[in-house]
Amino acid sequence: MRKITYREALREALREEMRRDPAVFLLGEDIGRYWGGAFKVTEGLAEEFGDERVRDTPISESAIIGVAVGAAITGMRPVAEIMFGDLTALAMDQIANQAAKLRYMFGGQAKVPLVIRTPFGGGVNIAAHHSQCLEAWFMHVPGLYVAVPSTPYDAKGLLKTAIRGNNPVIFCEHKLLYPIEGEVPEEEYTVPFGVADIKREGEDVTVVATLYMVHRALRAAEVLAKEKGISVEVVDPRTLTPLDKKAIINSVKKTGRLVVVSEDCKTAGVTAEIAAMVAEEAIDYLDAPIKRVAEPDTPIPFSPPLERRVIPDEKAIIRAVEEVV
Amino acid sequence: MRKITYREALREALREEMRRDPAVFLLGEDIGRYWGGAFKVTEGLAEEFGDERVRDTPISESAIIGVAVGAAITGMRPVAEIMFGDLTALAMDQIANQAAKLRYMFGGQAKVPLVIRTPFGGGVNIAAHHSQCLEAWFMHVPGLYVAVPSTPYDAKGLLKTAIRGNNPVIFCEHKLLYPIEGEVPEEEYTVPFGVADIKREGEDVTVVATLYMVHRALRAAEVLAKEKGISVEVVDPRTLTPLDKKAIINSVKKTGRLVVVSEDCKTAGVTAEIAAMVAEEAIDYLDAPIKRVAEPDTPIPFSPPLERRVIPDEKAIIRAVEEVV
Amino acid sequence: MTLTAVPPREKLVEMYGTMVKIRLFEEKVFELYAQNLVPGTIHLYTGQEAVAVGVCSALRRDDYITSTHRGHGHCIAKGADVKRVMAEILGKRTGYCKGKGGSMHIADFSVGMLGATAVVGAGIPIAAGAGLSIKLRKTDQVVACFFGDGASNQGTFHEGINMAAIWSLPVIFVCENNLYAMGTRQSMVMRVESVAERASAYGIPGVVADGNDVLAVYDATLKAAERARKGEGPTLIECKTYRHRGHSRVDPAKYRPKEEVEAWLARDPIKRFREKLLELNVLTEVEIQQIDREVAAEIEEAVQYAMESPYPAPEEALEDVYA
Amino acid sequence: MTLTAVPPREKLVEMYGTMVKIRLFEEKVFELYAQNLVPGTIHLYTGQEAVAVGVCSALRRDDYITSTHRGHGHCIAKGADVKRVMAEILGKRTGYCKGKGGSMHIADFSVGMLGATAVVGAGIPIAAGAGLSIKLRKTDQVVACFFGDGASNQGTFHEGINMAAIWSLPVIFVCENNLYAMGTRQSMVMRVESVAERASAYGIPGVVADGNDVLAVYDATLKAAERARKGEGPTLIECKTYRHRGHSRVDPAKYRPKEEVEAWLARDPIKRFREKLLELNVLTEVEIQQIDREVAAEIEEAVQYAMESPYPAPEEALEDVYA
Ligand SMILES: Cc1ncc(C[n+]2csc(CCOP(=O)(O)OP(=O)(O)O)c2C)c(N)n1
Ligand SMILES: Cc1ncc(C[n+]2csc(CCOP(=O)(O)OP(=O)(O)O)c2C)c(N)n1
Ligand SMILES: [Mg+2]
Ligand SMILES: [Mg+2]
Repeated sequence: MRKITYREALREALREEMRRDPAVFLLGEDIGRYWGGAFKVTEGLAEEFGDERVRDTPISESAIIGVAVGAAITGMRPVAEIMFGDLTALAMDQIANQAAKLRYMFGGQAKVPLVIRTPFGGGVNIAAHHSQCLEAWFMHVPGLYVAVPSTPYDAKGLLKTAIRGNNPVIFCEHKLLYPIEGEVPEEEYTVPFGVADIKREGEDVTVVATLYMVHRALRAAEVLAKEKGISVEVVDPRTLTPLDKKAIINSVKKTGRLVVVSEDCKTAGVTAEIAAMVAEEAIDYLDAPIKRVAEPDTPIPFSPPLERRVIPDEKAIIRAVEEVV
Repeated sequence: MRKITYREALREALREEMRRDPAVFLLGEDIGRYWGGAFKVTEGLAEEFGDERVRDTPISESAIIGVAVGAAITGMRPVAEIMFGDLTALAMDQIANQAAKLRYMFGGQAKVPLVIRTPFGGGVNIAAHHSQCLEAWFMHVPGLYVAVPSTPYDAKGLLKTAIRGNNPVIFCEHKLLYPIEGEVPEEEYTVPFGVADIKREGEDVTVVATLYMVHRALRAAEVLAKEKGISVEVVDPRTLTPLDKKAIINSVKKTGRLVVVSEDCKTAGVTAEIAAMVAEEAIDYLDAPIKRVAEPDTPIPFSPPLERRVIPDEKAIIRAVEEVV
Repeated sequence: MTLTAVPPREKLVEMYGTMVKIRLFEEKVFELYAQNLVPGTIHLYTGQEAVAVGVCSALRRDDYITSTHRGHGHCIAKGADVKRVMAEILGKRTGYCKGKGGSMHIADFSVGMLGATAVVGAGIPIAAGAGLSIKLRKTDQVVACFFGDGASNQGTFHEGINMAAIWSLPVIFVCENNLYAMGTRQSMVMRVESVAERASAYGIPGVVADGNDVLAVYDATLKAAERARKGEGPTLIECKTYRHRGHSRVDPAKYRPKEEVEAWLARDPIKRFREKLLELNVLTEVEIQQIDREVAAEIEEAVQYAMESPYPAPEEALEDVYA
Repeated sequence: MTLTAVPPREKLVEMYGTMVKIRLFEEKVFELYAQNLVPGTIHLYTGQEAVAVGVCSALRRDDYITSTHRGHGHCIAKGADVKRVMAEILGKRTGYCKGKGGSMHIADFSVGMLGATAVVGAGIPIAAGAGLSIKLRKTDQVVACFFGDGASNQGTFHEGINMAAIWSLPVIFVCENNLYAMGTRQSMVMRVESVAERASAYGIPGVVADGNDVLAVYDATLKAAERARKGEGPTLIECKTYRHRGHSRVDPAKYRPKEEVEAWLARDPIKRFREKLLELNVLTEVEIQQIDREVAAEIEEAVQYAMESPYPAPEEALEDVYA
């Protein structure tokens, strides 16, 4: 199968959906012809679809989302880009109190088909205001979906599902994933929400990971298999809301051991919810404590040795797995 | 000992700290002489300390916090009020990216002695934009402290600690707590952060609860003791950051059973972190699955029967306890 | 001011009827509230009727509005059924939002009422978004966005109006300046006399209208709507008005000087419009009393409907989270 | 424009030296960046030197400034040591923020530089807060708040300036309008010619200054500072300027017309100031060359210091979260 990058996969999804449905349009800072998006995901789209449908905005995160909400409830399908995930904080009211709640508050009168694409994550030394993973905030907001694609295939398929759906979606991308390549079919496909993908099968330990951490988990699994003969199953939920609890629990039933890996700060993060869910619903299958691998509770520092210290790496995953087997 | 309300306890703390330290001042919408705060906590303070130190602001949540941050890093000790906890979403960048991170980003040069008081919680039928509990968002922000007083005594003592400290604190109050009365000594005291309080001792099950849920847990414990002979220990962490893990774990060691109760939406909420922490650090002491009692993942509805359905009540706590014993 | 157009007789009569309808509706809500039949809180529109009615009368049914915590009047003016508005306020299943929204979140999408948000200022960018949607869909609708003087200090005011301005979106920003945001007087929180002055920061027209004169509001809106439909972009209309009661529920509004209150009560928009209609010979005293009686009956009916409607079942709380 | 005061000779010489220092510093950073020695990204101040230097020269050491992602120049102009600025940019332990902040978050509280925030516009209310602190502490300090044209579309601009205005806080809002926010031309995102026009929405003076003329900026700042110290409140100064390079890192800035770039390069603030100083007989060619050489040496030293400094130890990442 042909290989394309995560960035190209996202762009293809946008292009195909824009061709398919005139209601789909994009808005965000510098996404248009002069820049093509800070991470170049939207490059070339303004040239094809025009400046009206690939709309450069002022630096007004709150209004970007607010405007998208207004467009969504009146028949459009906006895909908004927030240039860095950290900046969703500026639009938190529009995301959590408006986009996510309007339908419910209005007793089902409104549909809010809105996708918010934004890159999370560290690893490129741009410090505390441009490096966070904040998916957990959004998991805590009913009415939102949270997508976390880790591969080009998932990125394209999930983005198409997000755009076609009728609910607001925080579509979490990761800066380090944009250049990675993976197989993506030429033919039309979508990836459903709420269906985890077993990225590697294994017997001894379940490792649940998302976004860039999927790749670190896979490399850790490789090392553990080769060097220690430990067989790791890597489960990628692909969407955090809805969460495929069954897939996680089934894997835990098989392995009896759970390590949850996420790039966000540990406390009240993604790993908390997954660990708690298993402790509540499947504790009897566990043969060892649940391990969480996440960032320590610090902002993300700038300097490379400091940043490397806080972002979970393969070694941290390997250590955690060894502690539970 | 004399009894005063939670509201009065908070007001006393503010008054005493403002008398003690001229650097302490208050700002927020309608906190001054014309209204005294939406929940009347600051009533009378403008009259004593003047409009400069009890400062009515425009409806500009983001700037309220931003201005407070600027004052805090230049020698003042602002106590900002956000009229409803839901509206912290409007100031999320200033809270999470600025207040919480400046000290770290600047390598320790800044101190940010800032208290953000805000009422969370439902029960008064004011619907989705005025009823949420959002403590979990703030637990996920390193650099912040999160205080959750459940009694007049704790409210006064924790608020004094918050004001005297050198870090930003989200001081979570609860609408239904303002009128409740409790014993508060006349003499000066403070309550330290990171020290849980056992609100009721028990042998069979540990119930961890915060804010208004402490009272529901205590009533549930009463019923369970009387009607079923089940002895419930109610642990109130009093601050979620720092979290007194030891107190929780010690209680679980004793009882072998854990029910975590919180008024927020279940997914990725307060109960997730506490459950995950125990699943990670003390799973071996557990004789049953961890139970979480929280709101279903919906916005808070307006109509009384709907709102009652989503906010955890004594029955839900009783049911959860019975399921684990 | 000179009016571009005095509306035809039926329109005038309808406008009068709607103003009375809002007034009586709110008085009823207040009564029910006092009897403990309204859950939560309420923010009455009493005194500001000329704004909602002036604006909405200048709009088409397929135009949109966005609303606020003080939204009953907007809803009714845009054509929502008072029965279902009342039912929503009482938390009944037959309410527009099935009891999920209540007073602060009423919506009626069927008449283009895109809902009330209780986060002050949050509706401003949402209205701009509806305007963008109109532009992209190439219809000739317009959006009217209601908000208060207090809301004009929110960041969303700045961002939302700016975006509407640069894209020439068909939006009419209607600031209902009732001088106070809760207990906070406008002069405490703004160093300008009128909110309309802020329009210049976005390169759009800012207009001050007498918010207690329904024809003035109607006229200003008509002009703004025309401009918007021609693709010339948004207008900011500031309507100077006053709420007759406190901010919410039990607020006695002691922060307002007695003379100020009296002066504004003397300028009651309904009284003024009634006089105007008599003066213009549009209606006689008898006809007016007839309308007042009819409206009162309609409100009574709405109360009865709402009171007799069932509450939603608890499990309905779990519905409508996702589409 | 007429200047209220031409600064004394030593001041002029110092201003020139600081402008050159910023220029050479930034060129060095660019060089090091090209050699892969600078982690992350960089936003160079080259071309805008007259703004930082004009503003900071009109301030006292105990006055405050707040800064942005494009903050090296602000830092140096306020008196920070280039050694430690450079060390921070390279991620070294000897940097002002011990390597935790980097290019986008430099701070030097010892000279009143309250730090750079990389969230565009977020510094505006923070600066207002420093102003409030001054007012409450009753000192006569002032705060200068730097931000870009792009930032002026943020809600924080509106909320922060409004609050400073209503409370008459001693803040100077300095908008560095370099015509672009990344690839976005000002005219795409604002329907007004100048950001200064927006001051009227807050009832404060809005002033346009030639941001490539250090004396014009100095003068405007001096007046604003005087006003602020007298308790008369904030001023918004818009400095029209231009960045010589792309927005960040490798941006080739193809979105800018060649003629525009050339016109602005011809108005290079350092070249212009140099000519002015010669014209005024403040400095001779020889003296200028002497200063340039001294500054170059200082920058070399800074580079050496930074390069030789150690990186922080990994465990230091866990420090400084709480006080
Ligand atoms: C963002 C936000 N801040 C505060 C509140 C609490 N609150 C509700 S109404 C109100 C006053 C609004 O004043 P204004 O915009 O003038 O509208 P009015 O009530 O006068 O109609 C406030 C502060 C809120 N709901 N939302
Ligand atoms: C709130 C926010 N939105 C977007 C960004 C990404 N970003 C960084 S700099 C920049 C452009 C800023 O333009 P301007 O304010 O004019 O400053 P300049 O770069 O021209 O100095 C953008 C969009 C950011 N850091 N913060
Ligand atoms: Mg008002
Ligand atoms: Mg710029």
